[in-house]
Amino acid sequence: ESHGGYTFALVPKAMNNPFFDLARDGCYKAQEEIEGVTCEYIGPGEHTELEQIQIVQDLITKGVDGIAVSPSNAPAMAKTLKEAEAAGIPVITWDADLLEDDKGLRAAFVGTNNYDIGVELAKLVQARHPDGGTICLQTGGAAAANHNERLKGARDTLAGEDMGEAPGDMLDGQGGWTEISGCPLITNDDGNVAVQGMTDILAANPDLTAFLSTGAFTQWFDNAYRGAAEPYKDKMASGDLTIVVADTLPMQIAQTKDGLGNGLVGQRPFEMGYLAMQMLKDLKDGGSLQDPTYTGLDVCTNDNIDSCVE
Amino acid sequence: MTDTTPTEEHAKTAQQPIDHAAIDDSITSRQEVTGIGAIIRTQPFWVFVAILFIALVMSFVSDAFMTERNMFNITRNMAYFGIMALGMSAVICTAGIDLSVGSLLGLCGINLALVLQAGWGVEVGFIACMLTAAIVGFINGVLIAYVRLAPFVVTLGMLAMARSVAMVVSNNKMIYEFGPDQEIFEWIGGGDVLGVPNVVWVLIIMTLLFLWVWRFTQWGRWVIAIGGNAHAAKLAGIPVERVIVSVYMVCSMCTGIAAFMFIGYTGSATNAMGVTYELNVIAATVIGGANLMGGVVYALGAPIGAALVELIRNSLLLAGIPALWQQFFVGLFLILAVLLEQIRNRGGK
Amino acid sequence: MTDTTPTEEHAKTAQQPIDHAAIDDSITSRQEVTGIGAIIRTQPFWVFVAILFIALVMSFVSDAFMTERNMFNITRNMAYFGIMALGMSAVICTAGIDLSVGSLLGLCGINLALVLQAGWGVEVGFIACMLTAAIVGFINGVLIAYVRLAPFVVTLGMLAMARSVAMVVSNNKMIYEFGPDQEIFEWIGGGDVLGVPNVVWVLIIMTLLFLWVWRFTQWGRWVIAIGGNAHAAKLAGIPVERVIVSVYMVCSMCTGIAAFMFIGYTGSATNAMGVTYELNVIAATVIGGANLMGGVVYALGAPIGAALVELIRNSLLLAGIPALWQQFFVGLFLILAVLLEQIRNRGGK
Amino acid sequence: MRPGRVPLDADRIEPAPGTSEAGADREDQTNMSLIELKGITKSFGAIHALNGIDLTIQPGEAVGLMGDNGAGKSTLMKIIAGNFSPTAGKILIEGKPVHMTRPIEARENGIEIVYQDLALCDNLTAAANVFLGREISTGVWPFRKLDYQAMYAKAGELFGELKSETRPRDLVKQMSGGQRQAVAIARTRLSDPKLVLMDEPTAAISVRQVKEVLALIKRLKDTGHAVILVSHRMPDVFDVCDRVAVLRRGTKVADKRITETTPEEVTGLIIGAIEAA
Amino acid sequence: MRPGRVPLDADRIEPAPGTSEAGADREDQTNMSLIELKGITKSFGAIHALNGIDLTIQPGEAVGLMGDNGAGKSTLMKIIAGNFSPTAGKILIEGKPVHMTRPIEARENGIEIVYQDLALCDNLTAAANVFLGREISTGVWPFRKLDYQAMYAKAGELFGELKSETRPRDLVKQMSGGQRQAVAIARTRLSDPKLVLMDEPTAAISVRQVKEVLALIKRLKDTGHAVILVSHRMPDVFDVCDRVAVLRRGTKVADKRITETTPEEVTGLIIGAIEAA
Ligand SMILES: Nc1ncnc2c1ncn2[C@@H]1O[C@H](COP(=O)(O)OP(=O)(O)OP(=O)(O)O)[C@@H](O)[C@H]1O
Ligand SMILES: Nc1ncnc2c1ncn2[C@@H]1O[C@H](COP(=O)(O)OP(=O)(O)OP(=O)(O)O)[C@@H](O)[C@H]1O
Ligand SMILES: [Mg+2]
Ligand SMILES: [Mg+2]
Repeated sequence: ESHGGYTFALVPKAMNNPFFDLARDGCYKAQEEIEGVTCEYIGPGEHTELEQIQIVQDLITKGVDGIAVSPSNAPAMAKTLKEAEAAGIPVITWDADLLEDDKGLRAAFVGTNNYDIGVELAKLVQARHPDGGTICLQTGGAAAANHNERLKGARDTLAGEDMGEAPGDMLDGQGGWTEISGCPLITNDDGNVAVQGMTDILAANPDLTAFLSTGAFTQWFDNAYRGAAEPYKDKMASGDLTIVVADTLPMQIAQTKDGLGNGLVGQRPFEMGYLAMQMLKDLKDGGSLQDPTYTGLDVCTNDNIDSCVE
Repeated sequence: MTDTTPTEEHAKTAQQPIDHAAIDDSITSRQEVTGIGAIIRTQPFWVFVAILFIALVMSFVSDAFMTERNMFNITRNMAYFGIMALGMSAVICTAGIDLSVGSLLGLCGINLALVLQAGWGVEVGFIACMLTAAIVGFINGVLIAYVRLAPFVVTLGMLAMARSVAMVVSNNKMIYEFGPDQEIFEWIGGGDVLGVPNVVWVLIIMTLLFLWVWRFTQWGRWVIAIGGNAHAAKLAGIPVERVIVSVYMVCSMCTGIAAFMFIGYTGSATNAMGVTYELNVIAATVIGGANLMGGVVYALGAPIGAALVELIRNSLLLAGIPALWQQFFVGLFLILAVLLEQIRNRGGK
Repeated sequence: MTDTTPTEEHAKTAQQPIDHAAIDDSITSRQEVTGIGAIIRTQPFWVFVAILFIALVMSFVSDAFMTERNMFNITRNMAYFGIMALGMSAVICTAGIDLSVGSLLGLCGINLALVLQAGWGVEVGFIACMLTAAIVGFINGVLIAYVRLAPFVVTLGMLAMARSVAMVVSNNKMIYEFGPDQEIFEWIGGGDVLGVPNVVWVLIIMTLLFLWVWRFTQWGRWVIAIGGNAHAAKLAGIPVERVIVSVYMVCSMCTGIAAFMFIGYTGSATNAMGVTYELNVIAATVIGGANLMGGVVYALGAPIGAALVELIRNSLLLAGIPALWQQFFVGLFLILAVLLEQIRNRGGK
Repeated sequence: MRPGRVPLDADRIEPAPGTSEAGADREDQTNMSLIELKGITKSFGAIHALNGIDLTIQPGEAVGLMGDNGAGKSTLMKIIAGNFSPTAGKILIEGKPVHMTRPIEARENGIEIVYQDLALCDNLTAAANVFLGREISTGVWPFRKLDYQAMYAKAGELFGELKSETRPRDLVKQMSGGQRQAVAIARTRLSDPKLVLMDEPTAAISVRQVKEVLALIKRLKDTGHAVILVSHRMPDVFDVCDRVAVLRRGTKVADKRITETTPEEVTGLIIGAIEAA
Repeated sequence: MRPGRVPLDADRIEPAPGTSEAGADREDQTNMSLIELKGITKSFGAIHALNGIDLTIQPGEAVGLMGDNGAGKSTLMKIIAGNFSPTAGKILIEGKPVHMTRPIEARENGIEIVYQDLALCDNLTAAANVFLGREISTGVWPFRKLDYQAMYAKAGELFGELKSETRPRDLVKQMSGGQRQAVAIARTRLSDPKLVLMDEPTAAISVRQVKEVLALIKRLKDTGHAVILVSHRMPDVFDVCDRVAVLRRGTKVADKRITETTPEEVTGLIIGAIEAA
């Protein structure tokens, strides 16, 4: 409707998270490159489930031409998306998907498989410690579905068996891995809390084999993280300790380069933002979509850190 | 000249300064005048006028505003907060505060969802939800009324504790399978009757109920009296402690009802639900005319305050103002609302 | 028998009930006794005892506890909150509250980071940070002191507004490049001198400063007087409004200092920084012996309260207690701390 | 929640000259005091507010209770009003021992009190304050509702009797000292109390209103009600009371008929110049 | 922040018999009143608290100010004390017109006040309350510090003069009514005021303490200080005052020498039975 072009909304979980900033950049890039597409990037300021739903409702009311949403609360979002269906507004999901039963509500999913992130992180750990050991997992917001998926992916892989419904049961010797008491650590996506938690756990468990975080928050606060990891640099270099973290933000790459981490598994948020626009445009133009569309993962180790992200 | 003999320790004279103006300022003018005159003097009336004004402006700014769907959404979104604000009004009327409602929403939701997931019926779920609320309210109330701890501190502690318990109980998992009664449960929270969301009906009924309670029941009268002068209420033979406990229980149970409807609407429960909602609920209550000094309560204030907060959010988005500004306007309106009352009170004298 | 003529509207008699017991309860016992006796009577002393006790137990439970590194971390982590709590103590001493400190931490951090990123030096960054804090504190103070709005409402509104402005200003981006002075800036916030983190030195100096302020300056005396009886202070010729504005500015500027150190330490600034920290800061302040009714202040209370909160967090993790329970114990200790004071006060009478 | 008690008929307090003597007669007939305190002691932690107070009051009698600040007058009043329970000692009402732990119980025993600080809720109307704690309701639960009409009417009646111009619908906050006093006193007349306690009802009110209050006390006596008046004002006590009791540091140091003492003696007793009498 | 003012020497208020007449002499010599109010009017919104009050006070004179509750007595006191500024009217001090908008200005003009509610900070010590707003400090900024020793010593001296046993280091919260009164009065003597205003200093305190306060007023007069005493207690006013002024609904209806009036006349004036005198 706007100048004959389309306005598509890209709805993140929260706008104060640098991960989503990259998606926004991709979205704007698509706006520049793809004819007749306007990107409206809007989401809750902070990570609140209800507010995201309200925003989607308002977007439907407003009558945008398509919505790409990364649902915070999948079942709740599904209900709202029924309204979009009724209003004839095409929807795709990105970054996070709806529950299995509700998948009919969106045309496609673009993003990464959260479970796979956990798998890749676990593989990085296993490569360095084939015999297993003790591990501490760190996760994001309380009951965040994507982090729970990643936890399950990691646990299943480490255990070599199905550890039950996400986030899986705590490892207790399966596959040679044991989760220490006090973990998994909840961070509520607060970088400071994440660093403090990691610091304390490493101090309390000098023999810890691996520390695995399902979110970048652990490494957001560059200096704080560096300060916390510095004392363990030698142990990491010698292979006695492994720290792996999800995502590949610039400061994370630099930290890994400096030997303050042993591996990163990155999503491609920029691509997600770009592709979301592309796919909605295709949908509007009558094309069909591949579902799911995976943007792939960047797996970085200390060895390939210079080349793992293009 | 005079001969002074030792004076006893203590004695009473006006230990507290008495300032007519301050007293007048601190308690909203409320007179038993009926009819239009009385209504026009209240804060909710003026907030309502503000709502109408914003709505009028918005109906020009955006075609989407006055649509049935938008109205449906606005009313439903505000209803959860409105229900919680009804309970908060009672607490604030006693010069208390309840910071734990947000956490409690999460805890009630988790307990409710776990019970349903375990295969129990929706009635059992409701009972579990309300029981959770009642227990938390009871603990708050007892610590405040009998142990005489400050409401702010007690409920701040409860905020942390309830959230923690919710995490432990849920083992940090999201729950979205509600057992055999899933359908009816989700309809209660998310469905509508005659085109009006069920939760709005609940809000309407509860508002009418509270209107009755504040105006016509002895309990309501006692709560207002305690807010005005707890000491005097005590001396008049009112069981102040028990009433205060009941007030915190009422507040918690309003949150319990909101949780029940909310989980049914969202279709899933996480322990993170309701984080920072306490501030929204308090803001709605204060915008609706509650006075933190106690002694003032309006049943209509809660829904009206909640409506204004939701309307601001909705309007900003529809008007295309960046979402980043949203909180700014909510904060601004909160301050303007109390400023309005301040000015109105001064003018009235 | 008697002949009554119309009485004037109003008159004074004890409009407010005077209850000796209630008054005694509401204001902590503080006597100008010096030496051990005086110290033992204070809340911070007992919280300090609790800290020593927990530390003793922990040194048996975990070998990692008494290490230099752990002590370094604990003291650094608590220092940010301790600095903020010093300012909060002043506000709470005037019977006010400042809910906006968490948001302000984020806003100060963002403004500071933007200035540094733009290539300015660290001094300019510091000035920008403190100016932001001063302005926010000034607005809070003026609305509270001159316009006479409730501190809870004003700072709740400011909480929303400051966060919103931080989002707008930063355009929601994380900033981690601090221009030419990056190194020195990051050293100030995150480095150490003589094995003690710089931020801890700052906390120590500020605590000593506040010790001096509360005990020996006229401003300190006036703040305490205002907390005890603002009306009386006003009548005694104290410029109450100006002092209150200055108190809110002091509180905000303590947050500004904390923000400056905090960003230097973390090495990046997001506008989400400090979300819900207000509750932690208030909890630390109250645990440290502040009374929400005003009139009581301890300079040592702020760091001691912050230390206890951090110690609980650290100890639970080192002891291997599930992280989910952590908030529970923070809430519990908060309530126990005020309970302790309550019992102590009753016993003392 | 207790249902509101409908107050007794209003004409009970019409002046009935000679009732005062009738009260004295009654006393002689039954030889039973209206209220008898025996060895009442009260401590607040280390503070001994009252030490073994004995006090007897006959129907229709007005007793002045005097003493220095902090002597324990208000504490004694609060004990009789069921607000505090005594640390030791007994209270007999019409010969029967009673244990009162809550204000309501004293009220049920026919004791009403006007507190030193009046104890009114400023945010409520005059009528609401009069009926506070014993509101009139109609209907059956859960449709039981406050009966505003009845309360306004009754409160108006009571204010009329007190010759006060207080309007039942006005907020107490906006009232003068005299009006507030009227509200506090009207509360005592909802029931037909045997004993009315008044704790410094005349402090800080003007000459005019003092006169009214004293006249009221006389009328109460005339209608057979007993009154205890706590006051620092010598003339008031000597004007309306039949007896005066003096407390000093929690101990009763005198209890005399007004006719047998002088203001000078009472002053001496209060300040301790005279040890006891 | 203002530096604390060091109070004048203490011996200035030693009783000096005959000063009272000396004051009267001075008046004759200079024909200049200590303070003169001309047409003072004060409204709070719709409430007219004071209408055109004229009042003149000579050095060494004690004037009683009486009136019903709400007559405007406290409002007038607060205007003289610089607490409110009048809506209309002039204040002349020793013939010079002054405009006082803050309490400090009145103080600088030699006016001190004891407020009706005493206005003390319960959480501070007696000495801290005495010096509130004019603390004594030593040293230079930023190392300027409160001089506790000096304040304790000075406060102790003042209490001694008042013959009060108040200890400077005690918290006011724990004090008796008489002690609190002493603290409030001691504040007025930090400087050497020309005029002391006392707003109901004797309400709710016991006979013994009333005596003390009255004696103090006499001593102030004897040392040449003028006093305005607001009170509802007729005997007190007739005991210590030289003149009595009566307010009714914000208007001055009488201003007579004590020797030329009677308590009955004043009562009549207060309650409105006598229109004016
Ligand atoms: N609730 C309480 N807790 C502790 N002490 C109390 C309490 N109430 C009264 N007291 C103490 O008991 C003593 C008697 O006080 P009370 O109020 O009875 O005196 P009073 O004779 O009424 O004095 P006034 O003339 O000032 O009204 C005082 O020392 C007072 O401090
Ligand atoms: N700050 C204020 N704002 C509004 N009205 C006020 C204020 N202060 C006093 N008044 C009004 O001014 C009038 C005079 O009050 P004031 O306190 O001077 O009376 P008063 O003679 O001292 O009475 P009392 O004997 O009860 O102390 C009253 O009607 C009162 O309501
Ligand atoms: Mg008393
Ligand atoms: Mg007065």
